[in-house]
Amino acid sequence: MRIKEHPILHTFPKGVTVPFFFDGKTLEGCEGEPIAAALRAAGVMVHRHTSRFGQPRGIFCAIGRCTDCVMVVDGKPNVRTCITPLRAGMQVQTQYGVSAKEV
Amino acid sequence: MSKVVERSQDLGPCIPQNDDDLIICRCEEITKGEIRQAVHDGMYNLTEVKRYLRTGMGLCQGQTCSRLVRSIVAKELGISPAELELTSARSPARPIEMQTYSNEVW
Amino acid sequence: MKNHAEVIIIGGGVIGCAAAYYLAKKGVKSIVLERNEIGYGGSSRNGGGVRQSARDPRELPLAMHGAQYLWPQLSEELGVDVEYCQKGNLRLAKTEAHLKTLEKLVESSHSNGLDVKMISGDEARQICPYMSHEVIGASWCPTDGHANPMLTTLAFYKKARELGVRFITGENVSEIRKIKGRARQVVTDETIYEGDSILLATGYESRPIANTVGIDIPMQRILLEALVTEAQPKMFDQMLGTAAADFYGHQSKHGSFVFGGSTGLEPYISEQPYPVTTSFTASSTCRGIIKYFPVLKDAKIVRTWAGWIDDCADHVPVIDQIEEVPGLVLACGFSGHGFGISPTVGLLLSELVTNTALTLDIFALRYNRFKARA
Amino acid sequence: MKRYELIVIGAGPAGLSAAIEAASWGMKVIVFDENVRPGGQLFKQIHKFFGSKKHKAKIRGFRIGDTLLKEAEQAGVTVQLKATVMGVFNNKEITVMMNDQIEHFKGDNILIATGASENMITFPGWTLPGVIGAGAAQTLMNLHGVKPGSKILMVGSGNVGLVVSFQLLQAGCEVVAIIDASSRIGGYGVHAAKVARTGVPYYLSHTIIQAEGEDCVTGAVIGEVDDHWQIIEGTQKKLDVDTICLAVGLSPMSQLARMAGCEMIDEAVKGGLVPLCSEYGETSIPGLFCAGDVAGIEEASSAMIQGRIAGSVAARRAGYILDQEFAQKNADFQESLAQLREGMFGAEKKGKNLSHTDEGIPLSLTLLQEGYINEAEIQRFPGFSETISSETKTKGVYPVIECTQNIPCNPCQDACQQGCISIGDRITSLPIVTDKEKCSGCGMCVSSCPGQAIFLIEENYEEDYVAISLPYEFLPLPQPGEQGLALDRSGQAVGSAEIVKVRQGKAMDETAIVTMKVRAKYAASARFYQQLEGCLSGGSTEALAMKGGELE
Repeated sequence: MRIKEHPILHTFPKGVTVPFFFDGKTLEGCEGEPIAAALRAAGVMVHRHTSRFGQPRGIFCAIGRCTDCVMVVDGKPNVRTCITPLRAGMQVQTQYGVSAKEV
Repeated sequence: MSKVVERSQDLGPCIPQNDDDLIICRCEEITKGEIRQAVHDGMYNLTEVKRYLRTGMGLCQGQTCSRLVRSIVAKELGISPAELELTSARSPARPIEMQTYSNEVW
Repeated sequence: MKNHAEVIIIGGGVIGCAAAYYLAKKGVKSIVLERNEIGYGGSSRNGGGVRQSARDPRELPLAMHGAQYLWPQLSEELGVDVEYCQKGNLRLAKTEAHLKTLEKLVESSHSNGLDVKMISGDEARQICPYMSHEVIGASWCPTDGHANPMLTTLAFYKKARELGVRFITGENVSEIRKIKGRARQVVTDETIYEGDSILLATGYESRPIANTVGIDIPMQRILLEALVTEAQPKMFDQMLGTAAADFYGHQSKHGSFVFGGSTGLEPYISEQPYPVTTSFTASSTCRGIIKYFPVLKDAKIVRTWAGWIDDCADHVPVIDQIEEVPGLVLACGFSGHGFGISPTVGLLLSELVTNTALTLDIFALRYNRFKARA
Repeated sequence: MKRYELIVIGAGPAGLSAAIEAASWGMKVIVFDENVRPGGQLFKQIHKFFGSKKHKAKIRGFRIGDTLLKEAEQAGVTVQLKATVMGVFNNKEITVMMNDQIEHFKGDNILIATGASENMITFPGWTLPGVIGAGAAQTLMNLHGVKPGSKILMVGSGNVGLVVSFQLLQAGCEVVAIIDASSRIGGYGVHAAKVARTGVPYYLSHTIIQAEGEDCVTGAVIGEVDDHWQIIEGTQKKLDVDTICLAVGLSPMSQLARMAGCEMIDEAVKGGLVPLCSEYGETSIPGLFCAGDVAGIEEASSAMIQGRIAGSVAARRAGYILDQEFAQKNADFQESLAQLREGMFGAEKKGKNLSHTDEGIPLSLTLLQEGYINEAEIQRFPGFSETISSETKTKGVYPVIECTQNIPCNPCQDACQQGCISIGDRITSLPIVTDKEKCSGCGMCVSSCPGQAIFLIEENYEEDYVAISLPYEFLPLPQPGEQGLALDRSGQAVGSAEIVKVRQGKAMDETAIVTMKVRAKYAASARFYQQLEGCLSGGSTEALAMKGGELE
């Protein structure tokens, strides 16, 4: 899903490729890009399941406003992944209600 | 314009609609049907609906749903959405960790 | 007459709505006039405590009656879950001085028949394991609790409305008028309402309105603030307070924590046309909370709000039928702790208005109790 | 407490412009923005802006962003990023979350320039992952270089929907359809046309009925609506998409103004609840200003002027500008703003169903309903040279300007060194091809038109062939000698085409000019070129047949 070459912007200034963990699996993303962008590039659509109806949610506004894309990041729930920069080794977990599902 | 609102007016029965189960407030997962019913329960403005159902009380504080809720409530009351005041805006503009909030610099 | 009812209630807060409900239950029709929306004032801006502990002995009976007879049935009675949770109240101490303060309160309440006692820090942590070790002791009242003030107000409103009470919002009351020696008319910007009795319960605003019939209650308007966090996993059920009064609050049914706090600057906040938060109170409250509950430091605050309390000179309310002005019943000056006793107050007001036997003796809360120093 | 003479909230076009203006007069200014990058939406705007030279016309949004940042730096403005303003309090005090703490600041003046947020519509499945705001699509693809999806349904044909659709195409996504519940395209016709000619279909009077999928979007159902917005039974259509982009309008992000206690007004033409502002953007709270979308939805170009106005008013209040100097400056700004507002989305015309241009020419209905101008309609507009369809064959090359609405924009007039193109002083007037004989074929008008609405026609390029030069902003760029398809304005193949020239240059700013040779009879219809993937001339027969075009 990454744009390799863009007719107007050409290439995108990106941080180095780093590994991070998504629900225990190792994925790769670019350091400093939003966690949500790295997940989208890796094909992950579902960020959380809601409290009341258990519905899947993902990226919606992508600018930190709607809070739909929140996940458990390094143990903290409700982290807005669309504006939180990715760092190497981050633990990103699908959020169920307000916490990560117990494995 | 008079702001006087008689709360005992007859809105008629709350007839079920086929899209009543649509989620309107994404954060708190409040449905259209619940909002319509709240109006019939006497919640005639956005603040009362909010306090009654939690619409707009979630993590995003109504940034996504406030207009949607307003149009549903207005329609149920048979008035124009512009006649309904939005719920008040309050600090903090974004969710903020208590630790950060407690750490003040003057 | 369209604008006539047996009782005109001024104020659509939790007190006015509760009174309207209990009156309606007795078959007495009322009209409730509210300037803003239902529950605009302190009714929807408080911390939700339904507490008996640390109450003044003059209002303790009201709190105890509510906790025993009214709150437990309220959700069922009103048909709305008001989120009443009766799992106790911990009032926390971090210093010896705090312990002294609490001991005095416990002694007083206990002698008035309340089940409350001092417990150690470790005992407190057994009840609520998330507390920091800075807590060295607490008072514990197992029959205290909390509820959702917004829902409680709206539930009283909804039920009263169903029972035929007329609620009219957007009505700004400017004056009460006496007709043939009795308070009868309520003048608003738009119209005049008339009732056999008038019940005034509009918080601090009761004062200028009562002034129009020559009644003045010594109280001041103080800005208090509260805040709420995002939903958190279930941690504890108790209502919390501190001897230092640096914060109070609870975890709501929804999972969010609702906390209030004070900075010490409250009486000196500059005058505003409507209650708005200051730039510093929320931070101060957060500092207070984190000292007792370090585990909450990562919880995110999503909203803060401010509200005025109607702080009476002796910090307990006035609930009385005004002798000098027949037909006028006053309920104000709740001093920031009116929510917990609101069902009892509503019940008592319905009794006062209908001249029926009072469930509790409220002589201590009479309007003309204020005397200058001898 | 730290105090500034001007605190700006939001480092978008309005906020930066205000800060630059105020600082250039010597004021102590700080700008706070919650984002990692400044520029607001400018860095997501990769298209060329409308306007005149002084409005930074034909410059791409992100380059304007770069320029503003440079100017801000030179003027000594502090731009504090990752700094979220949490509240606006009494006495023009704000709290800002930065560096994991809360900092208190006071401003003699405060400018709220927080922009807009996207409106949403609801339908079954609208909460599914894969349903996103159009802004989210822009953020992902233009800032982060990640495609928001592969097959996209765009809901909304306003300028945002149209511009983002084009950007999605540029990012390599497939735009399956653009739908709008209205019976008319909401945005500029030129934006609609540049998307239409790539073959993206429009479904007007259509709404989304459902987003399908369990865990994420796997399809969408759309349907036609009647005059009462009810779905017409039997018109349901299923679209194979994985992403649904919502572009159904913007609302001013006026929370901070409300928090501050500004008097508010709900105005449909401004997009909703906005602070009541003076002509200087000052709210009911003295010294508290609003500029840009937060004061009413417009475009970045007007936001920049509004910012300048607020900045200069603040400078006058603080005694940095003399009254007379200010009066002159303000008059210039107000005039410049008025120019932009004269267009079809200006306050007077916004939301109205226009039927004629200011010149009295009936608007193209096909453009409004299908997204492209039909061949017959184009002939009534002054940018069209009637000789194309006539028997007369003009030698040489000349421009055809398919700009048929009153857009506040005039770079084409400036671009033509030969004086073939005229708009006049009123920048919303339709461009006129005045003297096509003078056209040198340089192509500067083609690449400078922000609407990509100018084409060069060279008749008699070869016996029975014409050469059509068109703006091209996609990859891969066609190569001379390459065989492909000539598409008409609706994106239908009309015949085969051969690329004869490809021009690029710094002055053209990434808008390449591709010249294709087509049969003379397509001179008035061929407006786009489509490459044939993996097959050159030999394979074009099948592709053409599939597209329903005619083979030479």
